[in-house]
Amino acid sequence: MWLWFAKLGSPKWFYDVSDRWLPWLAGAMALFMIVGVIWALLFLPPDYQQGLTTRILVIHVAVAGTSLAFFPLMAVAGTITLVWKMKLADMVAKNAAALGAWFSFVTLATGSIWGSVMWGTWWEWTDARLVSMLFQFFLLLSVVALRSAIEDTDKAAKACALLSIVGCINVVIIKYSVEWWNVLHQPASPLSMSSDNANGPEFWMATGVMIIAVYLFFIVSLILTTRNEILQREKRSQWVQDIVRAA
Amino acid sequence: MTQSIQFSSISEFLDMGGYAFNVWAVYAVFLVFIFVNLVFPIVRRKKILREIKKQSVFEHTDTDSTD
Amino acid sequence: MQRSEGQEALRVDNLFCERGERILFQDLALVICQGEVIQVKGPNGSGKTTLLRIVCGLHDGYQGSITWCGETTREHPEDFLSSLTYLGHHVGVNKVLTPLENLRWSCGLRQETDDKDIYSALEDMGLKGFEESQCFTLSAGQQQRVSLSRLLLNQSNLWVLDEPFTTLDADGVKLLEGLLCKHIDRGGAALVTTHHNLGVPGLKVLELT
Amino acid sequence: MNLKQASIFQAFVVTLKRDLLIAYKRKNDIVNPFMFFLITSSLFPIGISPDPSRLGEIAAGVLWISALLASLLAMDNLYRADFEDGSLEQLLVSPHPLYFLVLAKNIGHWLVSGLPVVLISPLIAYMINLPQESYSVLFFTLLIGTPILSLVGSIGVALTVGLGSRGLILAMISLPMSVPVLIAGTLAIQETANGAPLAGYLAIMGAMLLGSITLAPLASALALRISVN
Repeated sequence: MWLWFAKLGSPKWFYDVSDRWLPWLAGAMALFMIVGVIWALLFLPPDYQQGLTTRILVIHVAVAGTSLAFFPLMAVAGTITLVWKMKLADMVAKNAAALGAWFSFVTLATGSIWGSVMWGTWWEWTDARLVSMLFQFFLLLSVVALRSAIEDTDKAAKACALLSIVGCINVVIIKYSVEWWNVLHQPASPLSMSSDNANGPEFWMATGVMIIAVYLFFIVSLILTTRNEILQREKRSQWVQDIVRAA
Repeated sequence: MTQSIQFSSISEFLDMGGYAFNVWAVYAVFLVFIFVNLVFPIVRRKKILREIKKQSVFEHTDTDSTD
Repeated sequence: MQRSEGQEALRVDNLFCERGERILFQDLALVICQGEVIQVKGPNGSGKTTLLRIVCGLHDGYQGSITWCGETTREHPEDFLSSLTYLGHHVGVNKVLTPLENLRWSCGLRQETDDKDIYSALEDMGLKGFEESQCFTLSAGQQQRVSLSRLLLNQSNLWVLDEPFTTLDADGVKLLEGLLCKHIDRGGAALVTTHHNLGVPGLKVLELT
Repeated sequence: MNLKQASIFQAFVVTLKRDLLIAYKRKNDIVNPFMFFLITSSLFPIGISPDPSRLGEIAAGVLWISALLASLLAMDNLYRADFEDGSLEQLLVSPHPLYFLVLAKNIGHWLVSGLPVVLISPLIAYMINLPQESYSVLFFTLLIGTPILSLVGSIGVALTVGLGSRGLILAMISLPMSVPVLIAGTLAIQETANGAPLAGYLAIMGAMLLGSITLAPLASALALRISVN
């Protein structure tokens, strides 16, 4: 019987390891975040075309870049859930879906705030990246919705794992087809976000720091929620009881 | 490459070259986003620990009474 | 559980299954030999249906091994499934189709099925005259009989029956018991859940708690 | 009785026949999506404008979105009755690879709910003033596109078949997934009207169809196993 638990990609191991790593990760995150934000807000020189709105792009690009990681992550976790029936993978995937929806939403929000300056409109269908991000947002929400609709944890895990794999393939196809659609509809906007490369090296260095900060934030947040999930699902086990008693 | 503060006064900094609303809105959204996704899990953890504690106390009193 | 003279057909070892946070089975072992009927008994929620579904491969949230004629059913399901007839809680009879059309499909999935055989099977099950009426006009017991006709048509080695007696009348019960007797005479094996006292020779009982 | 095992092909045919027979007996399965398509697309002129030139501009999109919604509406019937009466279990314990049986069900479903929509589409196209030269493009893209919608939608239906409140979740899963088909279909109509050759678009949609025939039933089969668990 203990073999059965040991086979499940031991949540206890993850809990212990994350316990040791969490302070370091959180510290690094705070450091990069503060450096990145101060650099972006105070030191970044104005762009010749976009003025000080590059300060928006630093955040937007960092969040958008990270939000592309979610479906691949969930697809890998889903494959592990379906093939090796590892419970830990599903605990990560469950929280990744909700966090991914947050990331997509913030990407859309910051993108449209930036657009309100550069395009003079809050929403622009001719920007392929925003449109495919919108559909990624919908698909992530559908994974969250499916999870909450199925009561049985095991069944929900498998169903969401499959949907994540299908969704991941779909997001890629949607991305390419939206770009294709976009090219043929002749973008009217003078400035798409793909002209980012017009930005100078300072911009990319500040953005690089911010991307690392946001990735660290993503990892820390995911670890925190996964640890909660572990506590809840393993509450009968002795080691969780010990933690509870010590707390 | 020289790095220097791009603003000479606080009010200029707050104004963000005329894009005050947009720039500060993005940073506000970002801040809320980070805050929610870090603080909520920590608060939830406390709640979960409390709940598990309550449950296990119940179970222990159960077994005590049957002993 | 004792081994009987018959050759071992289905073997379940070390079965472990949990539902929610409750452990349903632990170290459950079960051997069914040719020419043997095993009745699974137990209170509601003891996992009778789950056990049957696990055996048939409809439920895969378990640990342990299930072998059919020496091959594990997880890795080699084809042989096992072609010698299995499973009749679940739900009869698997479409309401708008007639018994004839239903059986043409569910038996046609497994073997080439002749209409003549279906007619005679339905007659044996006491459904003569109902072959061509839509199933929603039939009573629950009659639908159950349509479902049971598959046992006659499929000629499977292993029958897995989940509460087959619930909707049957006294006649139907006798009929099914007769079928089970004939089945074990031919060397077939069966796994049945029911609260009814089965009148079958050499019956073995597995109690779940 | 001497029994001969059914081949995969025979099992496929028996399943297809059964589903067509059920649809024929229930009539609703055929009529409903068809009527839905008719009604939805005739609401657009009322909601937007009766002006023929404005209608002509949006006709391709209107037809495609109506077809897409009709297909979504029809999807719910695909596995639900079988799930409720236990036929799905019989399907799962059959000795054949589930892929082919699911494919048979999907084809049957498309023949019943997708094909009528494709066949009636030229009539609606006339009513909402689709440019004359686009008729054949519309017809062929719908003919290739609606089976993709059925195949991909089937995954979502299979995942949600046992759920109480599945309507909205099904829409949330299937609609974003139909975006690529929608793009290909409407682009084909618009671009061929501007003089682009049709062959390229048909090739792309054909590739999508082949891709979904090979992959989607696999996912649906797995989803059904999960739902029945």
